[in-house]
Amino acid sequence: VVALVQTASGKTIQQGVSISELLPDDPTKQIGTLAGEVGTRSAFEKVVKKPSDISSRSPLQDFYGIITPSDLHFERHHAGVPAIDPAKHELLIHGLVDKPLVFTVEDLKRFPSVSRIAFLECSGNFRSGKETMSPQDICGLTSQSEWTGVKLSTLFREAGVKSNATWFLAEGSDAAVMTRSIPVKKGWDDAIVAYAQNGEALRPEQGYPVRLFLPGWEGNTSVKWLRRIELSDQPFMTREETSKYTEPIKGAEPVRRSDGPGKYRQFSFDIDARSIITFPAYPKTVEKGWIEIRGIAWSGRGKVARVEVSTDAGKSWQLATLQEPILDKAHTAFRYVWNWNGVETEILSRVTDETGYLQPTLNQLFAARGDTISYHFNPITAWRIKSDGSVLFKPEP
Amino acid sequence: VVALVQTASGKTIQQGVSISELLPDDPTKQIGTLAGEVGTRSAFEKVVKKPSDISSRSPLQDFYGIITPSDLHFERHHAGVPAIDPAKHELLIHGLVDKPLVFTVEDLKRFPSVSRIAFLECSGNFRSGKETMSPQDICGLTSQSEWTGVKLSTLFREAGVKSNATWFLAEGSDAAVMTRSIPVKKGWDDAIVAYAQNGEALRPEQGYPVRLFLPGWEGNTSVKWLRRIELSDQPFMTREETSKYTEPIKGAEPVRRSDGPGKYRQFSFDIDARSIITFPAYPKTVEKGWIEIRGIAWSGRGKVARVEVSTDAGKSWQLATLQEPILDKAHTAFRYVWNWNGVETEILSRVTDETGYLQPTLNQLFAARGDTISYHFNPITAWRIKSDGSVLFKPEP
Amino acid sequence: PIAKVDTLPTHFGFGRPATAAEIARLDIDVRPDGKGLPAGEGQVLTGKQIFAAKCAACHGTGGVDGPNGSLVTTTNPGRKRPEKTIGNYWPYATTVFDYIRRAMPFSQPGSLTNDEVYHLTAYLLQANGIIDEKTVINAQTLPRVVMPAQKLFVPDDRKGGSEIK
Amino acid sequence: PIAKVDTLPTHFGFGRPATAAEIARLDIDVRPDGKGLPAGEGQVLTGKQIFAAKCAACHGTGGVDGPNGSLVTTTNPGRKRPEKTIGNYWPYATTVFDYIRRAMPFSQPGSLTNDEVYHLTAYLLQANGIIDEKTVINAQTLPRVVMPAQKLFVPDDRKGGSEIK
Ligand code: HEC
Ligand code: HEC
Ligand SMILES: [Ca+2]
Ligand SMILES: [Ca+2]
Ligand SMILES: [Ca+2]
Ligand SMILES: [Ca+2]
Ligand SMILES: [Ca+2]
Ligand SMILES: [Ca+2]
Ligand SMILES: [Co+2]
Ligand SMILES: [Co+2]
Repeated sequence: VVALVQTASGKTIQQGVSISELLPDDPTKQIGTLAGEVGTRSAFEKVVKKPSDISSRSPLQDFYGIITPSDLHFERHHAGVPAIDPAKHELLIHGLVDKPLVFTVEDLKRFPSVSRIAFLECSGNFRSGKETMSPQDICGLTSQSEWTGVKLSTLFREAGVKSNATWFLAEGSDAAVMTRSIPVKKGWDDAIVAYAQNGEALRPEQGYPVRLFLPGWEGNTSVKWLRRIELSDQPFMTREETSKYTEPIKGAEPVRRSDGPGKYRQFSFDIDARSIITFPAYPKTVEKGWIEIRGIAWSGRGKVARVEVSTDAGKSWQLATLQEPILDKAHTAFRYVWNWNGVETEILSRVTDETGYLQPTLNQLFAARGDTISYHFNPITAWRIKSDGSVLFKPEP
Repeated sequence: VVALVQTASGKTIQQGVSISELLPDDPTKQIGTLAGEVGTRSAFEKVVKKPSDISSRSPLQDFYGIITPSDLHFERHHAGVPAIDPAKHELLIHGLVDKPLVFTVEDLKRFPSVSRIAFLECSGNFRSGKETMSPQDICGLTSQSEWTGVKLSTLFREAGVKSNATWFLAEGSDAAVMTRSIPVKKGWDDAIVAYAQNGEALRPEQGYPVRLFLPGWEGNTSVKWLRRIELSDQPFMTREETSKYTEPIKGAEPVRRSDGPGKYRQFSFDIDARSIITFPAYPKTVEKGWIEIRGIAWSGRGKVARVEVSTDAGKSWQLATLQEPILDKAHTAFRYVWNWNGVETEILSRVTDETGYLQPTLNQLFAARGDTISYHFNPITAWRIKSDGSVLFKPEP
Repeated sequence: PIAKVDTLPTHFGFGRPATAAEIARLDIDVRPDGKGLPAGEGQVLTGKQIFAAKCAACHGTGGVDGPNGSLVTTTNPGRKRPEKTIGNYWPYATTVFDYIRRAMPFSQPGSLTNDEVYHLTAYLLQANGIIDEKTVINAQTLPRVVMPAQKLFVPDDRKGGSEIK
Repeated sequence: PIAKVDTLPTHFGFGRPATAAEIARLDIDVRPDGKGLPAGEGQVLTGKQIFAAKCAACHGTGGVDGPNGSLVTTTNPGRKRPEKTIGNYWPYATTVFDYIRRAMPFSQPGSLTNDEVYHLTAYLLQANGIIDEKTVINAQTLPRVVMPAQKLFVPDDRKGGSEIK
């Protein structure tokens, strides 16, 4: 029985039966499960992503530290997760290069490798609208892994990228044949052709067997199931970078205003800095007394410089403690120990990144971009702590 | 079919059938699996631990970067993995304290938290004897996670540890009721009562719901399934710190030598620095030409200062590149790009840690401790690259 | 002796040269200047028929109000904001060809012939009031179609620092 | 205003006071000075019988050469090194009581009464030639038993740096 409830099939079989009932009353009196080939997750842990057909959101409120368990990394895809045999998968690099080349996955692993812990966030990562939203609901389209792969610059050198190449197309091997145009500079800077995540091969949902990984850039550009890179002297203006993943800037709505200031921003690669308090947060509750306010903060433009927390609805701000390591373009954990007197209040966090960018309020974003919540929306989010200890999201008015 | 082969049950059902046969010839022509609650591992990835009943070894040669996937973290236990209902689990702290206290798991999570990425290694982590051993076989009893929990010092303050307390007993809730005596100083320094690992709750094999984590110390001291901490003015001399986890120092064997220099070392907490090349390594093979030699290095006494690689059987040494972040008491990835001319040779790595400790040769260890391979054995290990590209471990003569 | 001896070469020699044939098989993208457009051509009326058969179930009759979104611009006073469609939000006509060929119909991606894609492109441009019924769409004409939305798009000029943009 | 306001308190007030009864229930350890030893006592001959019934299957007749290792020292010229046992490798006699009570028999841990553990401890000490058949083992006598291996153990003196120890 003990062995059973710790396995995946055991979980299924026992559905509806209280797991607790099956356990020995005293675990010190009964030999446990012997060592195995693959570890398990406790049957008492019910942490899951919230899926729609096209995406699933990471349960930020249930996480600890900065690494996202690979099977709880958010998903976003435009035609499902393809099933790919790594022995058959190849990456073609061509276009403005001296020597077009084809790499097998094994070829890619032979090159010098690089690893970095960095976040990946969908630029559509903000939702609002009702009080009963958790961090997962509000901005669960961000996750963090240690990514390992070959630097794209290494492949650029191998193929001999020509000096007139200014953009490249990255194309996926999914049924959307996902494509994005990327400035060549990013390829020389820090782009990775990744084949591993958190110590093991990429998960299928994250691009197995090979994906592009562009640190700090909107998630969609880190094309998964990467099959082709074409060097070009201009962007390709794919559907994803025109009809999708573009956002209004001040006064743009309604669309098709023939004159006036309405514009849409394109190629908004950098992820603006964001922070969110993940505890206390809906649906958890708190008690009067000492509370460690916890959250994560990150920026696509570098390191987190500072996180501030307010426990009085934004009237005053205190510096939060940042948990080392504070890495470049990485989720950084913050915390602030607070003695709650039991009176209703609002708690908020705001991050400042290395460039001096301070996470804006929702109204500042509306003022700068018009009143549509669209891509790259990173407002300060507030949690109302009610006197009964319940915690509610405070959506914009 | 596509969805099926990506699930655990699918893997089981398809056993014996070539997964590749079930896949679409062109993944771009068929919608993939929709987003889900919990991600999957590709059915093409067969990475597993090597288990005996009492331990299982991490497949170091299959890992990338520095994070060990939680379900591939090595296991070592003395009476199996207990199944524990976290709602019923409590931690008692008593003995030389002002106020003996009992904490539920929820209580522990309310305290200020701390996270750190650090290795955990069994002090029995070295085996030798034949050429056909992989890194997993030789030293797979080490793994690395991001651990999150409450500092033990916080609990010490909460209970009011008395000034005459010099040791504490940590006791597990497994069927071995595992116990170790730990100097109180380690509790004040950096001990963590951990409840999370790599972003989620501890895995059952790693101590769910609560374990002690002592950064840099031999794994057995990081008592899992922690149920009790007793403060004392002397060590308890449990079986694990007397009959087990003690090792001969020079001239000790045979035991019961009534006089002479034979002694056994007790309370050997610190993990001596070690490195191992994980690629190329048995059972992989290589081709003539450029090879990235990869490995991990770590020390229980601080950061890795330097790793050197030799490609000429130890005649000369070159500095390897260390992958950031280089963290305190943490596996650190190193690499060295080498152009192999196809002639048989031996490759080796050796680490120097912050204290200036240089990883010894096996003969240096034998000279210092007598000729028994025992706990805390961290010799430089060599791989023979044969001219046909096969790679063999070179065990001691 | 301890020294860093090997340095990274420019070429490792891994991978194999790509043949023209295998590049051609994968190189399906189309740029705004028309690079990548295949031979063939499309007629509005043929496109209309194909659309009714293969697309309307998801994108609505005439490309309006389907379960997977409108492709054709309409003025609907009931909506707070007009739906974003090819007519009012797509800056380049070549993207219509590229996207349909690679990704549509959603349930049978990659199943259309180049001519079918040309026909559908012609039809969708006409339905959005961008070309007339008689315009033939091919590798020469498509890149010359100027889209109403093109002037609406500006490149990102955020640079970090204190400004909110 | 931006300032670090709250500082960590010494006491957070989480957890509940432990009662003497619940401490007693869990506090099963035994120290070298005998702290933790319960009431009761053990005889060598009774221990020998219990051992034959509950332990010998795993540890061998007389505690020698069982599938889970010997507990009793023998001189076996066939082995390169003598097996480590209670007689030659255990520095404290209290550990025998503590360990058997908490962890043995392996398949029924925690099933022995305190008296049974005293009997087994007495037997194993006698079988290893440390006490004679008549010595009664209890909370007073056990801590006074001096183990042959005690003088062999030294604390760790490694300190990092260049020395290999
Ligand atoms: C089974 C449903 C389905 C069918 C049939 C279908 N589509 Fe689609 N279409 C979709 C979905 C779903 C999307 C959105 C995909 C995404 O966002 O990644 C879409 C998106 C589009 C878009 C992009 C819209 C935008 O504003 O970005 C175009 C253009 C399009 N389809 C054209 C077609 C054409 C032409 C056909 C027929 C040949 C067709 N579709 C058939 C479901 C369908
Ligand atoms: C079903 C098998 C089994 C039975 C029955 C059993 N043991 Fe054990 N015993 C073991 C195993 C396995 C170990 C090693 C456990 C470990 O290393 O964690 C062990 C270890 C020990 C040790 C420590 C040996 C050392 O050198 O460290 C002692 C002492 C011991 N047993 C005493 C007993 C006594 C007394 C009994 C009967 C009351 C008993 N055992 C019954 C399997 C058994
Ligand atoms: Ca029960
Ligand atoms: Ca097939
Ligand atoms: Ca092209
Ligand atoms: Ca649309
Ligand atoms: Ca005690
Ligand atoms: Ca023994
Ligand atoms: Co070149
Ligand atoms: Co106090």
